[in-house]
Amino acid sequence: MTREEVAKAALIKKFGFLENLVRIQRERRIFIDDAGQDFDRILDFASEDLGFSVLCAITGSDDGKRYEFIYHMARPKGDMLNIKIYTPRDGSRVKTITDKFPGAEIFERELTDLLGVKIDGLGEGNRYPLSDDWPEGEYPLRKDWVKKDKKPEGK
Amino acid sequence: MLASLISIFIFPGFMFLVVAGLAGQFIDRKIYARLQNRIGPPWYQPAADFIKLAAKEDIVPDEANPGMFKAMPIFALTAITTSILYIPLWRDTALYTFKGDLVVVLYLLTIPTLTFFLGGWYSTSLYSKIGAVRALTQLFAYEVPLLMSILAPGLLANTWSLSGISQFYASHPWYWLVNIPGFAISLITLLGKLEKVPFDIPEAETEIVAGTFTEYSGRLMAMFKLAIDMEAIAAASLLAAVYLPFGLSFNPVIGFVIYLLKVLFIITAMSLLRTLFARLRIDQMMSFCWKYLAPLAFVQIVLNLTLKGFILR
Amino acid sequence: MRKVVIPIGPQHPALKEPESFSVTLSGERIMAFSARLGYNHRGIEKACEDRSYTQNVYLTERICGICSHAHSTAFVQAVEEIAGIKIPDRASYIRTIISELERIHSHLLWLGVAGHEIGFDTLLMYTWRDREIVMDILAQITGNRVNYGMNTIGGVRRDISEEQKKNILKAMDKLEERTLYYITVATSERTVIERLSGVGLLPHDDAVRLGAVGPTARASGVDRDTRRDDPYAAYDRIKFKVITDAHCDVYGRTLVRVGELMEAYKIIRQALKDMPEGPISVKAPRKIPAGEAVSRYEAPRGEDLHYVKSNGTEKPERVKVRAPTLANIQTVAKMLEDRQLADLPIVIAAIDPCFSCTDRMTIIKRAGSRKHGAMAWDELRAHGINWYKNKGIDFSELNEKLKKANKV
Amino acid sequence: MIWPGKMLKQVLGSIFKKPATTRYPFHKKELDMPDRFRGKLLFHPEMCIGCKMCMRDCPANAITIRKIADKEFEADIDLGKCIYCAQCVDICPKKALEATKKFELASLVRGKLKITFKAEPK
Repeated sequence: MTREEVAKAALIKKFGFLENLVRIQRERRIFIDDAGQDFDRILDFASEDLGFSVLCAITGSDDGKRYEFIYHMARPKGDMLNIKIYTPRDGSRVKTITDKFPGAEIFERELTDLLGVKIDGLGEGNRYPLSDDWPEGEYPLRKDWVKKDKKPEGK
Repeated sequence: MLASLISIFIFPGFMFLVVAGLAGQFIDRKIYARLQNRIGPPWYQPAADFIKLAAKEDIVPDEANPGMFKAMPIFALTAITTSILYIPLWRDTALYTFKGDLVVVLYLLTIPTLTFFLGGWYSTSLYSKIGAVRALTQLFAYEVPLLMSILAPGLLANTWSLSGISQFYASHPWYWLVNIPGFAISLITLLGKLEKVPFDIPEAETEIVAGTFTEYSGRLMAMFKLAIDMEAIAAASLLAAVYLPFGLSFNPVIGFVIYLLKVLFIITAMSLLRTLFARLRIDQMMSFCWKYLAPLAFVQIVLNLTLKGFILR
Repeated sequence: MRKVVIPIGPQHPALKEPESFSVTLSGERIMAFSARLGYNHRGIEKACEDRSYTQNVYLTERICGICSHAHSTAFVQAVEEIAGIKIPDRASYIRTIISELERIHSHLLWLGVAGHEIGFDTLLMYTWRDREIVMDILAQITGNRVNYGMNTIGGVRRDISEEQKKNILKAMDKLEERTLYYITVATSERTVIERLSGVGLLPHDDAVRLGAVGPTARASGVDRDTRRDDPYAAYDRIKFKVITDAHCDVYGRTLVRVGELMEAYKIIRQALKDMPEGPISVKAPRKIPAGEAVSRYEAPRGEDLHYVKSNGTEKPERVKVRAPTLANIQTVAKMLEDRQLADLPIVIAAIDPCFSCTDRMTIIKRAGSRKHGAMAWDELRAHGINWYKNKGIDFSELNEKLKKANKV
Repeated sequence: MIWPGKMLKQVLGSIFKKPATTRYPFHKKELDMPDRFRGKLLFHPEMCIGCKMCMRDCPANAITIRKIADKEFEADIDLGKCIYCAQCVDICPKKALEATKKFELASLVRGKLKITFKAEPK
C-alpha cells in the first residue's frame, strides 16, 4: 500500500461516513470531498495522528449555490490532504481554526473580506486584503458580484 | 574692515567654503561610485542639486515651531563659516588666532550637530524626533574620542592655539608622525560627525526615512545639505592643520595647492571608509566608540605627554 | 521616552512595495508590531475567472515580477493536471532550468537588498552588478529580463539552443566564483555579522507553528523543500541538497540563500547535461474538462500554492493563489520581539517579502470624495505652476516649445 | 577577532575596472536586445486573414483587428495596454504579427500609444 492509501484507510477506519468521500486524485494528493459536521475532528485527527500538520492555505469559493472551503493540509513528506466543507450561502458561518493553527488568521481574514463569511472566534484585527473604505456588503469573490466602477478611458 | 569682511564672506570664508563644499561632495560621490564600479555623477551634479532644491517651495509643518525650524540651517552655516577663520590653511598662522582657539573651533563644529537635533526636534515629526535623539546620542559617543585625539597634538606642542600647533610642528618636523593613531581615530569619528556610513544612524533612510531632515524641504533643506558639505571641508581643514602640519613654509600658491591635496586626501579616505562597512546600530556604535576609540585616544594622550615630558624638556 | 507609535509604510524607504506596518516604540526598543496588508491588491484571482486559460498564464505570471516563472508554472501545472496533459521531457527540463535561473536572480537581488537595509550599499552595487549576468542569460533564452513568458499550457514556448547552453555554463562558472566571494564577505565581514547574527530570531518550533516556508523556515532548521518533497518539472530526476541552517536568525537566512545559490548552479549544470532532445510542447485543448487540482512550487521565497477549479469551459471557475510571503509575514511579529527599530528593516527584508504576490487582487475604484486638506493631482500641478510664476519663473513658454517638439 | 573591511581589496580594484553602469539616455550603443526580445509589435496587413485568434488570446485586450474591405484588415494596437507577452505572435497562423526590438515607448500623451497599422490600398 502506498502512503496515500494508508492515510485513506486510516481516515475511513476512524470516520466511517467518509467511505466514498475520500479520493486519491494522484500521487500525493488526497481530497476529502465533504467533511460535514465532523470537520473539527477530522482536522485534529489528520494533523495530529496522520501528520498533516502544515496548513498551506484555505481556499474559499462560491459555486452559485453554496460556499465551499478547502483546507489544504500538507505533510512534510509532500502529501497533501484537501479537506472540503460546505456552508449555505445565506448566514454562512465557519468556526475559526486559529486556536490550532495561528498562521490561519490571515487566510480567514481573506475569507471574511472577499466572500463575506462570518468566522466565529476570529479576534479583532486589521482587515485583509481590501481597503478600509471598501463599501459594506460588497464581496468580490461571490459569483453574483459585479464590478460597479469602471476606470475611465485615458484622454 | 573691508579686508575682514572679504575674509569672512569671500575668502577663505563663506564663498570659498561653498565652492569647496560642493567640489568636496562631488569628489566624495565620484570616488564612492568608482569604488562601487559605477560611473558616478557629472561634476556639476552637487551644484545642480543645490539649485534645484533652492528653487523649490519651503514647506513648514503646521505643528512645527516656525522660528526654530527656519533658523537652524542658518545657525549651522554660520557656525561652520566662523570656524574656518581660526584654522590655519596654507600658512602656519590663521586669519584670526588667540589662545585656546582649538577648543573653540571644536565646539563651533559641534554646533551643526546641535542644530540637526533642534531642527529635527522642532519639526515634531516622529521620524525627525527619533533622528534627533539618535543624533544627540551619537554625539556623546564620538565627541569624547574626537576631542581627546585632537587635543593630543596640542599637548605635545604645549599650546591649544591652532596657529601655535602649526608653528610648533613647522619648527619640529617629523614630530607629526607621532600623532598618526590620533589621526586615524579622528577620521573614523569624523564619519560620525558628518553622519556617513557606518555612522549614518541619525538619518538611516531604511529605518527612519531621512531622520532629522524628514520634514525639511526647499531652501532650508538646501542649506542643511550645504552645511554638511561645508562642515566636511572645515573638519578636513582642521584635521589637516592638526595632523598634517607640513609644507606650510612655501609661497601662498604652492601652499594652497598642498592644502587642497591634504583635504582631498582626507575626503578620499572618508569615501573609502564609507564604502567598506555596514551601518551599525546605535548601541553598537556607542560601545565601539567607548570600548575601542576612547581608550586608543587616551593612549595617544599618554604617549604625547610622555614624549613631551622626556624628550622635549 | 514615552511610548510612540510610528508608521512604517505605506510609503517608506525600507519597503520596496507599499505595505503598512505600525511599530510601537519605547525609545529604540520595539514593544509591539502590527501589519496592515492589502495595498497591492489587484483583483487577479477574480480577474482569472473572466479570462481564458491561455490569457491566465500571462496574468498569473504578472502576480509578481521577481517570481513570475513560479506563479505561471504553478498555474499551468494545475491546469495540465486537470486536463491530463503530459508535457514532453525536454519542456520539464527547460522549466527546471528557468526556475533555477530565477532563483539565482532572486537570491542575488535579496542579498543586495539585505545589504542596502543594513546600510551596506557597496554590497548592493556589487551583487546587482553580478545579477546582470543571470539577467542577460534569461533575456537571451526567454526574450525578457522578467515576466519571461516561457510557459504555455502543454509545455514551454522557447527552446534552449546549443549556443545558449554554452553561454549558460559560462555564466554559471562566473557566478559560482562571485557567489563564493559573497559567502566570504557575509561570513567574515565584521560589521555585516554584527548586524545580522542574533537578529530576528525564529526558533524551530515557532517556524513550524506559524507555518513559515522557504528559506525562512529552512534557516530555522525546518527541513522542508517542495522541490524534493513534492517534485514537479524535472526535479525528481535531479540530485540536489536541501540547504538548512540552525542559526534561526537573519544570518542563517543569508547562509541558506547563498547555499541555495551554489546548489542552483549544480542543478542547472546537471539539467543541461541530462536534457533530452525532443519537442518542447504538446497541443492543449482550449476547453479544460471539469476538475480541480492543487499545484505546489518551490519559489525562491518559499512554497507557492495554486488551486485551480475548472468547469468544462474555456475559463476557470476559481483560481486561488497562496504566495510564500503570505505564509511568512506572520512570523515577522515573532522575529521582532524585543528588538530595536534599527533591526526592523533587515528583519522584514529577511523573509524576502513580495507584497505583490501576497496581495494579488483589485477592482479599480475612483475615490468619491477627497479627504480634507489633500490635493488632487491637477490641483497640485496648478499650485506648482503658480508658485513658480510668483517667483518669476514661467514655464509656459517652455511648455509650448515642448509641445511643438513633440508634434514634430 | 574578525576585522571589518573585508571588501577592501575588491573595492580598490574597482578603480581600475571599467564601470558596470552606462550613461543610458546619452549612450545607447551598448543596448543590444537579444533576438528573442519581445518589444513593440509590428503588423503586416497583407498577411492577415482575419481569423482574430490574436484578439481572442490577448490577455490585455490590446489588439483589435478590423475588416475594412474584402480580405483587407487593419490592426489597432494599444501599446499602453499591451503587456508584451507576444502570445499573439505565437498564435498567428500566418505570421502577420511580429515582435520588434523597440522598447523605448514611453510617451507623455496617452493617445500616442494607440497605433493603427493601415492596409495599403490595392
